[in-house]
Amino acid sequence: MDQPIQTDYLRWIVLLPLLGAATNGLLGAQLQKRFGKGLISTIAIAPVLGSFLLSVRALFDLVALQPEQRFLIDRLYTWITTGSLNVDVAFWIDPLSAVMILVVTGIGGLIHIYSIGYMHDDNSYWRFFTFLNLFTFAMLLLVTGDNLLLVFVGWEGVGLCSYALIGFWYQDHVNTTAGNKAFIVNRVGDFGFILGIFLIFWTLDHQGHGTVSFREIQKFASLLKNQEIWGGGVATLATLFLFVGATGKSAQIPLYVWLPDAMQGPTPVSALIHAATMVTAGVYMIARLHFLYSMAPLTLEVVAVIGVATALFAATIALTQNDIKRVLAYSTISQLGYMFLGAGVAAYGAAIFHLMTHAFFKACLFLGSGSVIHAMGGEQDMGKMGGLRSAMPYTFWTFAISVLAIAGTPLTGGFFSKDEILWQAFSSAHGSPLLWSLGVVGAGLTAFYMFRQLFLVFFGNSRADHHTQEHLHESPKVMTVPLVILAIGSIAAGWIGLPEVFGGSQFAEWLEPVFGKPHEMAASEGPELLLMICSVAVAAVGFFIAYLMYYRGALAPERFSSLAGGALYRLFYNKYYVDEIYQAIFVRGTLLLARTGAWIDQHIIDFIVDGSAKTTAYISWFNGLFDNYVIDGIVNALANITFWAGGKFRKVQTGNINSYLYVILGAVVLAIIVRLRYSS
Amino acid sequence: MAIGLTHYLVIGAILFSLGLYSVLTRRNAISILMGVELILNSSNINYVAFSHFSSGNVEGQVYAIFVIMLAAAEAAVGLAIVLAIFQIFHTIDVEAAETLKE
Amino acid sequence: MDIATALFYLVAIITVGSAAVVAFSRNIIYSAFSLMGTFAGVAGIYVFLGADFVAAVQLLIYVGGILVLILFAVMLTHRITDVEITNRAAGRIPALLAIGIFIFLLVQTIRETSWAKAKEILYAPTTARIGDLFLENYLLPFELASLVLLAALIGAVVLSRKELRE
Amino acid sequence: MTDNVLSWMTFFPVAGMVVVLLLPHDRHSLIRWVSALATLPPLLLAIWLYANFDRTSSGLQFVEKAPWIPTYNIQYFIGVDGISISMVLLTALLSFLCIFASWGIDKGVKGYFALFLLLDTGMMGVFVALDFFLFYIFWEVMLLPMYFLIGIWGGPRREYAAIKFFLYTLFGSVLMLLAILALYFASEPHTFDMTQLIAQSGKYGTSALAMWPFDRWGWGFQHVVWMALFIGFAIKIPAFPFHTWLPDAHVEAPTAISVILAGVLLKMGTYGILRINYPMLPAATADLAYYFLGALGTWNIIYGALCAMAQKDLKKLVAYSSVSHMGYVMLGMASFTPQGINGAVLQMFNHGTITGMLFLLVGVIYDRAHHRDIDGFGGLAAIMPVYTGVTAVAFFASMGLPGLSGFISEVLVLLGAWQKYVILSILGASGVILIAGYLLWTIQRVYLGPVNEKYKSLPEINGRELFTLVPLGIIVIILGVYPHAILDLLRSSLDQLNQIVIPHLS
Repeated sequence: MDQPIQTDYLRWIVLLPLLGAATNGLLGAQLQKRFGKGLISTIAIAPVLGSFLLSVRALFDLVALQPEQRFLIDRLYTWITTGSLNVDVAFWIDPLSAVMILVVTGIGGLIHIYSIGYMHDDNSYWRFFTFLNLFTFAMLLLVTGDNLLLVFVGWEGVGLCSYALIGFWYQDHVNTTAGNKAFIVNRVGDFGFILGIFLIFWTLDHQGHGTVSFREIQKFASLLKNQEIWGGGVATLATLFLFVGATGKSAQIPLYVWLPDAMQGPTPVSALIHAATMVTAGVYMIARLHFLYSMAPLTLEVVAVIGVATALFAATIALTQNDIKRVLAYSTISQLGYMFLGAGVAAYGAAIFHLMTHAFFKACLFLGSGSVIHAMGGEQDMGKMGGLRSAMPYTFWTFAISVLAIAGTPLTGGFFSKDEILWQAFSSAHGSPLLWSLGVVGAGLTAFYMFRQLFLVFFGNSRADHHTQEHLHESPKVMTVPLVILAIGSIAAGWIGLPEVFGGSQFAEWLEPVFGKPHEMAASEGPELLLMICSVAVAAVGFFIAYLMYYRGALAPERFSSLAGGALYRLFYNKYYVDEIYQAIFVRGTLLLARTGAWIDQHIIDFIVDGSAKTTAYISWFNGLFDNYVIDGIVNALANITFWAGGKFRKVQTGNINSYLYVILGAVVLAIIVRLRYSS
Repeated sequence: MAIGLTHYLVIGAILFSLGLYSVLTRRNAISILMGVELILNSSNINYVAFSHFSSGNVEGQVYAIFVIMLAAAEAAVGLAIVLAIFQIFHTIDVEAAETLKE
Repeated sequence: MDIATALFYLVAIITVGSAAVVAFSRNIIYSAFSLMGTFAGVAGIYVFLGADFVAAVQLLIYVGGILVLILFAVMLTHRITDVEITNRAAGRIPALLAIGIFIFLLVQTIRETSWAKAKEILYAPTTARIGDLFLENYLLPFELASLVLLAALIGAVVLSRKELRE
Repeated sequence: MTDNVLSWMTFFPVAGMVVVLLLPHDRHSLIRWVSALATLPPLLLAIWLYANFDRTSSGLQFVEKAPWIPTYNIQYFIGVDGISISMVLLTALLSFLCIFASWGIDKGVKGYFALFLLLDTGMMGVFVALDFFLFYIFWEVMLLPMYFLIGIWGGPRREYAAIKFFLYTLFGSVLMLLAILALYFASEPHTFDMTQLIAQSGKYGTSALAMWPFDRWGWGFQHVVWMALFIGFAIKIPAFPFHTWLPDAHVEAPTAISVILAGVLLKMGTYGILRINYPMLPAATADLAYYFLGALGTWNIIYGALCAMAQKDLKKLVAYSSVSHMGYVMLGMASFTPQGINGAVLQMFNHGTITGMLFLLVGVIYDRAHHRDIDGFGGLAAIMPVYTGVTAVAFFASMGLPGLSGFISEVLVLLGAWQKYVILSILGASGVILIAGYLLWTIQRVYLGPVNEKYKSLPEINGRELFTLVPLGIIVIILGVYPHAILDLLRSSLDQLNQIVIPHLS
């Protein structure tokens, strides 16, 4: 690997949003009062656009280089040096992070613009944009940080912003509880992440190359081979630790529980943080450390299994939800599961590809749902919507396109990327037909619940009350334009990653310097085409069932929901009771432990302390003197030090002075007796 | 028997005991102070006596003077307190004052 | 028994006797006045011990200062015309018992201990030597003593100020 | 003045105290300003010290040495090195800020500020003293004002808290005194000079004493002395099970005293261990550190966090969080890795600033609402947005959020601990989850949620309060971004300290 090219503009990609956040955070309240909301949004959006332009410049700079030299680095200063630990604050761009910064700044910028309209009536406008900018900063730090610790800063930083934005309307208890849940569950993941860093660092350090920088880890990755800890491979354990972090951030089993609740935040937040960017951090991290994961087949297996399990699991829950955003939330979890499936079969490029297309269509879906909620006056229950197609044409069309994309309709972005993952799951060395077939089932479920949503919201007759119907309106331009751009992206983004059958993927080629050549897949076009048709067919079945149920009304949903006495439906509808189980075991358990600890403090340790204090007090007469000093409160005596001393003197006098004297006398007598007995 | 150290020490001991008795039994603050003076005097006698018979230098006397000085300070402050108490409680019986403790 | 010895015993009896009056008298005025005898007697003892300076100081401070103070205090706290002048005592029996044991033990100790003996017993003027000591070895305590006195002075003044007694 | 800068820093507050005592007792604002002026020069000198401290040297700097009581070989011997410099800076800073935090004291103002200044001298003295005897004197000088400050200006149960504090610390002091004398008589020639004692550290016996139960445990003279010192310091840290004085003392103490207590006094425990136990008794340190620093520290982290979670009083919660955070210091020290030990000392500094902020913030709300019941508030964010913003910084710093100072030290500690004790490191890291749990829960209950009608008209944080908080907040952020502002000061001395102990590790 050659020495990367040093630049000095990468830092601004990351720092510009921070500047925006700092300005709005410190002065926002005043500025908003004095100059209105326009200035606030300008301060917030300009840096993001600036970052976007710089990201484009970085992209061009990369393209201009030879593929194997595509690295740009911008080193600021040494952050921590202690012993063999040496951490720089440095940002780097390679083809992988270039994709990520474009997604973050590009889609992030659109969502910023959308928010101008969406948040327009909120008094805490400045606070919203502060956190949105801060989030952009943290996310950019996450994807451009050149070492694990710096990435960890971004990793926790996005968690913080997510927490603050979920609980944005903090006066409602439900929102803040959801924020707490998100942060704490993420902390569990971070706990694993940081342990992974420690393990990698020390294992390399024992061989003289302690480092946390990605490039160095890659250079010395071979040293991790054959290292063992607790009877397992270091690479396996470290990647598993890191994967715990990924399950937290990217909402995979078992730490996915926070994401559905996170929908309490404003909708642009759900789009930006909980769909397009932050939740994909786990996938990015695995792709970034692909060389480690490739060394640990066991971990890859775990990743793939958890990915596909989450994809199915979340999809089943999404079938039954009625809240427009919750359906999308479970769909996000499910789609993230696909990405992990891709990563788990070592098809990192496919995972990142899906990450990118997903960012487009899921952001579009969320923003569309935001537009719907906006029009419905805050209503989120799909049971009360319907027939919005005519009232909101832009929203409808963009939403529909995104639904087509996520359902995997041929020639849309979602089709290409999902198919790439499924194909890899089937054909890669780590894949298997079982993984593939589970993935295909999930795709069918996805098609069902997404079309169900589309039909429930936009088709049929309106089920809203009269008042709401009258106020139905299309959203302002500032909201619809981003929708249109995203919808176009949902289609177009797929075309840069065509399957082998249709001429091969430019996207894969672009990422080749990072992941190496995608393993030669027995260029058998036959199976690929066949599998593709299979998955499209399954998705079509999903679509038809939804069509029959919710458009034609030919098929009563109860036919399915009452299967197995309705138990299955209740299980799905109540999200497998996972929240309740976690609450009972972890939350209650911890609180129980906490109370036990406090009880021990109060009743056992303090009992001993107080007991010994009391005993001392009884035994020692002199303690009486001591008490007099304290208990009598020598307060007024302090007016004058001399007077103070006098006051004490008096109080000591008025105590049982005789007792003291007798005690002293007794002691002296004893001393004399002892002396007389033993000295002569 | 020639007058020696022992005689002085015995005088000191007797004075000390009498002073202590005063302090132990009296309820009148001024009497207690007088008892304290007796005790201090007894210790001074010991200092000077040892200085004379045992060490042969005058350091003991220096200590005695310090004690006298302290006694003076103590008497001044102590009596001022007694007067203050008297002003407030109209008695200088220490037990009576005790019941009025804050 | 030479005259010096007789004189010593006389002084000793005056000292101890008046001290006994101080301790046992029921009338506080008597106690206060006989305290004068004790102080004077102790001064006499100092003279026997060749401590001329200390004797002078004793007379000046104790008799001239402290005793006058005590008398003042007695007068201020008891209207002289009062027939009943309280000098109540309590718990005499245990106190006497304790004192008895104590003095017995003290005398025992004094007799049984072999005290250090000076090489020679001097009867020389001490003032100059004491002065030297104060200004050399004991300079710091000496200065501290003056501070203590100052503090006592201020304290006494503060205590007797009217407004603080509220 | 720069020749004996440390003496100036140490004794200037006492001079201020004398001035305060001479002032009339009813001139409250004059007394306050004089006290502020008395703590300002130490702060300025501390900044000068920071600028002129030689970061490459591991030795003592700004040394002053003079015989004091030659009969017993006691010296006036002070100086700083990497172990103490950060604590000296912290003391100077917090003392100055706390004067302003004490502005609201209106009962016995004169006595309060006089005692506070005396306390300041005591604290500074402990950190600069290099003679054991001097160290002990400063140690005691610091305890007494503290006792009165809690016992007189404290809350409703102040007597109980003050006596508890006093009994605990007295117990510790006695053990410490015994240990000091033991070391004094073991050295040849007898000395209290710490550098000499360190130079002779090889001489103190390690072979097992023939006395039950030490013979069973294989403890020598060194171990016994180590243990005595350790208990003395553990009470200050405070390590389980000697920690129960802390919540009571904090709850009853006035705000500024809580800040000093948590910000400076707790550090004396860990500082003492680093300054005395490590270099003077390296063999015992190597043998015992795992149990009494590593394992106990981890236990502190988790136990403190759990106890904090169960508290209903905001101040008690912060107090228990101190117990938890000081556990990281102990764990880091026990690791004997550069990361661990540097992280531990950095954590001492960071904890001082962060917990200082937390207590000041609790004080702000207590001054307004006159209670600290966590469940009794709600929705303060809407009423006092600036206050809530500052609180968020402090809370998240306490949580160890990256970008703020607490993160750096906690990561260094856990990283360092990993190399030696993997399990302890994992357990310690899990404490981070608990800490996040109770702090977020607290934020939710106090600051978020619907506005509590009772407190609708609470005034926003005022300029004086901000003045005490903002410098700390800035330091917290700067150290998160550029930790070398402090780490550079520490490195060489601490690495050398490690080198003393490491050969004894079996």
